[in-house]
Amino acid sequence: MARKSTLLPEVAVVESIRQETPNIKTFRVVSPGGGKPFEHIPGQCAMLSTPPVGEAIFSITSSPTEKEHLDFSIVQTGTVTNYLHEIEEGFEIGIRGPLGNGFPVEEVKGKDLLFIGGGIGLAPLRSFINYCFDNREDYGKIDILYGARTPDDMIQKKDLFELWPQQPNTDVYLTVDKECEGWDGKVALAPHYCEELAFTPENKVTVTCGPPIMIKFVLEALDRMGFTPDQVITTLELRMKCGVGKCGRCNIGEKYVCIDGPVFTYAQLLEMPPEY
Amino acid sequence: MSVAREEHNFEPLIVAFCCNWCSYAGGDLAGTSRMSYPPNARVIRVPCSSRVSPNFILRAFQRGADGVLVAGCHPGDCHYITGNYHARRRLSILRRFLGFMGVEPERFEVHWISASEGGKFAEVMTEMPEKIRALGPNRKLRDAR
Amino acid sequence: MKKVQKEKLEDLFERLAGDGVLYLPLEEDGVVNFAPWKKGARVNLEALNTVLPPKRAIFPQTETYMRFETDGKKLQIEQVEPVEGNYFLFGVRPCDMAGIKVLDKVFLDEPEDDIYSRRRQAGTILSLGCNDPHVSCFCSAFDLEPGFAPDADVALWDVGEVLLWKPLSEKGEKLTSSVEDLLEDASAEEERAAEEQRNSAAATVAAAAREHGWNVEGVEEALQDMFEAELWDKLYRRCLGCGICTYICPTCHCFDVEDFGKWQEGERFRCWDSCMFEEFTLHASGENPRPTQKERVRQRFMHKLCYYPSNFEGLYACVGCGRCVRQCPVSIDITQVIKEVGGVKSGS
Amino acid sequence: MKNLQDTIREIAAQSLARGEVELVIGWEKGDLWWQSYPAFIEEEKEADRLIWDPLCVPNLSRYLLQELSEMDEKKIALFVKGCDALAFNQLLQDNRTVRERVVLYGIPCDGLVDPSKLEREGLDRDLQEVERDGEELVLKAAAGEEKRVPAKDYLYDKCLTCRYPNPVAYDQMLGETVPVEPEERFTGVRKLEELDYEDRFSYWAEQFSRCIRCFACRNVCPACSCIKCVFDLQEPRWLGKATEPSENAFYHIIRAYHVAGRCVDCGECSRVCPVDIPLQELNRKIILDINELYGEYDAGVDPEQEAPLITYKTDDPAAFTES
Repeated sequence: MARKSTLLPEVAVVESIRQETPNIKTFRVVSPGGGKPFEHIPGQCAMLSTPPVGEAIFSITSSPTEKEHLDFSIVQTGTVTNYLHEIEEGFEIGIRGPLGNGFPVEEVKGKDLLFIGGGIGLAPLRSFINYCFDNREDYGKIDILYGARTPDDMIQKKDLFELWPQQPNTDVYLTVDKECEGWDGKVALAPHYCEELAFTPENKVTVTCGPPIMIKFVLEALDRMGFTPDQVITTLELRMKCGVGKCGRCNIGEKYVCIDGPVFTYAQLLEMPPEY
Repeated sequence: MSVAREEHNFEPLIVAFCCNWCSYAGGDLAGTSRMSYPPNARVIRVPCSSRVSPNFILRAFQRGADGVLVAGCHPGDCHYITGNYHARRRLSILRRFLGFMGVEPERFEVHWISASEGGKFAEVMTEMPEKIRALGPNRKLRDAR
Repeated sequence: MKKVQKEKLEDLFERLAGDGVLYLPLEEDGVVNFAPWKKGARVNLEALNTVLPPKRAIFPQTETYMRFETDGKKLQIEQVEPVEGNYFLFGVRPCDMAGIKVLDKVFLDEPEDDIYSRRRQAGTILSLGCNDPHVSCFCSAFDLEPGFAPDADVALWDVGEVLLWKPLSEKGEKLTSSVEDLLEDASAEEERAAEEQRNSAAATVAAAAREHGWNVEGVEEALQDMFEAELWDKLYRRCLGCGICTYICPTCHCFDVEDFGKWQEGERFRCWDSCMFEEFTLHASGENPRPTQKERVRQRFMHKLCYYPSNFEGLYACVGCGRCVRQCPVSIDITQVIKEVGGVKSGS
Repeated sequence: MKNLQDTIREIAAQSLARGEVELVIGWEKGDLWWQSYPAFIEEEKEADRLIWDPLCVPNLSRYLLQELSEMDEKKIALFVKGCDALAFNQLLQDNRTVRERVVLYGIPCDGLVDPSKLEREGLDRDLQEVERDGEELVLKAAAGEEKRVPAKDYLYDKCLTCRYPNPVAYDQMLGETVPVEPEERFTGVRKLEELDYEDRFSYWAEQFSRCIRCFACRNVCPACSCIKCVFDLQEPRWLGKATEPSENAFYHIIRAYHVAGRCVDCGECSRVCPVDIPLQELNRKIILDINELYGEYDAGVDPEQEAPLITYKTDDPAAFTES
């Protein structure tokens, strides 16, 4: 038997599907014989294949400490995601991974962590957040700031409202962009709320992911609050095909998001051309 | 839709784009009048003969059609007043163009069939497969994958 | 050194073709391209550069690597084996050989691209030195020699009635001994003739490089600070956004992956893609990090002359074959970019 | 010829200086002899970059698509040869440009030089400059040597059949009109029509097999002005990316058909094709049929005239029974 090509996916089964928001579903994926298709570190991605409509890259939203499966929270937006949103539980898809570098979970041990997520941007952060909770003694204070357009657009509500607030030495701040019925919590854009909460940069690392416009203002806010660029970590998303640094489309300058990223510090991004 | 259909018991596959207002109704009439015609055509209902883009026709050939038929209202009777007048020009040019590319004109036909012409519908559906049977299976624009 | 009489080439081709696929420059409707040799094919070893580089024998424009079948919820995936067995690339120009080395770095670097690497290993490359470079040739700018490709398996030189033949690698030695009966020993005079041609070809290109100011020294470093340079504003404006420059380039290697499906079965293939196209970086969301032709033109030159060398020890992803210089419908000329960037550097 | 080049520079400098236009699009020269390419001049002092020589082949009108939309209310001056003027009118007819915002300077064109014809005979050796002098080309070599050859032998095929060498649209004409003596343009089409269906198909299959789908023929075409092209759509995915015979045929048939009745026969598609597919013959076949069936029509000559495939007559003939 010939060696397996790096482009060839394995078959996996969509074990369960959960509707998170009107256009986001979370897919739980396992190997056909049960168990995880592969091990990963938080922040890494995988290519999901839905023949005959192709392949696309998604970040893994479950923590590596979940031993039995991989979870993906996916917005319906293109041909592959349309297909995924139409299938039922038990459908087989292709999976290829893990891809990318992942979050520096070892390097930030002992630090306080501030997670700032917006919308679907919580998906990669969640993998890291849950990893921290499962290794709680390795990390200091954990603050989670999450914003969505409306309460209906919030994903992983059980984590946000029940599980995470119960964790020791942890604060969860939730906000929505605009006033709306049934929401008596905070109404503010995430970057504004962040500044209002006046987090201090001492011994802290910030991990942020969300729509580009949110990230832009979060970075500005953090700068004003005294965070240095190497204290800020983000994760990028570009159009990708191979995921292994060959196909040539996800480069930002000399860096390839699929292998050198998707996780970069803000300090690294400042060194790169602004083409993302 | 196997590409390798045997030539000797070749049954032509025809994709027929039928205008909803005339030809499709003509087909219905042929059916309710219990006229019989061979089952070679797969009918696709379209709002008007002018709705049939060359993309549709080529796609049909790519995916295994041996012939493509467009059937619409008689000129002057278009439900949208002028649709088939436009189709007449466009499809005439396309038919000649396909011929220029080497596709036998018999493989692409256009007929005007009104809602009352069940007989004509059955006739076209009988004659076209025969002409194509004589030509044999089409491989010319077919996707061989 | 060995030689083969030109009148015996037909026999040699027949022998090679019996032992694998023999790709060599064939002329069809006036267009010369590498294609599999058949008896009676019109071989053209005079043409300097084929329209498409020989890379397509190793990295074909379209290549199926997977088949799938679906049945209800079930999915079956199967690898399509990439190697068709032995092949020979005959008459590869030194610039194109260097282009293959540029591809090697990308595809053989970890994680190795299995499809490419197996194809690459299955081939034996016979390069043909250039005697009479074109005015658009600028290989010498990249320290390449028009008359000699050190990375080939066999080097050939056309010296009139004969092709001189020199094995350069183990594969080349093996091939040489398998066609020993068609080869003769070259005379000292013929070797001298080849040497002279090599030198004169090198001198021609070097002189052109001097005249036009094609000096790539420091271009990589200079470009690192030129992401926002005015140069790109000027250059992109006439760009038509077609893919000629990238598809005819011996070093371009970007690809796309697509499915082709019929009913319950289909295949997945990869195929060349071009950074000149809007869709290249277009996200499903509609967002595009390279929204206009300016960013795309910049990407092409930056990749070849800055990003690639940064990732691969200073090796430029341009080999000076001149194809894009000749074929661009609106004369967007990489040598002008090199000149201008070099000029910017020395001026600053 | 020099005179015309001087006039071009003068006019460009003047209209920029007077503020009549903000941008002038003409041609400029590269390092190598055949490189005459589009130039975008925005300052008076840059006007001397403009040139005119028998290699100024790129059609400039198409650039209005990008330049007009980006520049808002600004005005643009454009130098137009015969084919460029037809292209301009076609853009106008397709509502893709605005007449009031464009100043056209007409250049009567006596044909442009096909570099590959010179190369084929080795006339490109040490060549530095090509000039037109009446019926001759003056080939100037590096060492100051000059060679004179009959111009007609080295012009683009498309120029030999050109029926509108004098611009049909202009605000000011530069230079004397040239005589119109086109060779028959449908010879190629008629020759192919002599083949039977099998041979026609093999002919085109062979031509299309070389296609690398670079889209140059589409991107250079003044009639291909859609904002989002059908070939680029992800959904529905009409054209797959594989260079399969059937996908290539689909591409070329649809490309030619989409410009039916709008193709100005400028031949740029054939010129830019890197693998020399005779694309212009496809368009000409359609032109020939339109002329035969629905009356003589030359796209781009009169932007007010209705294009043949967006109109009809109630008694139009059809081609549905021909075989």
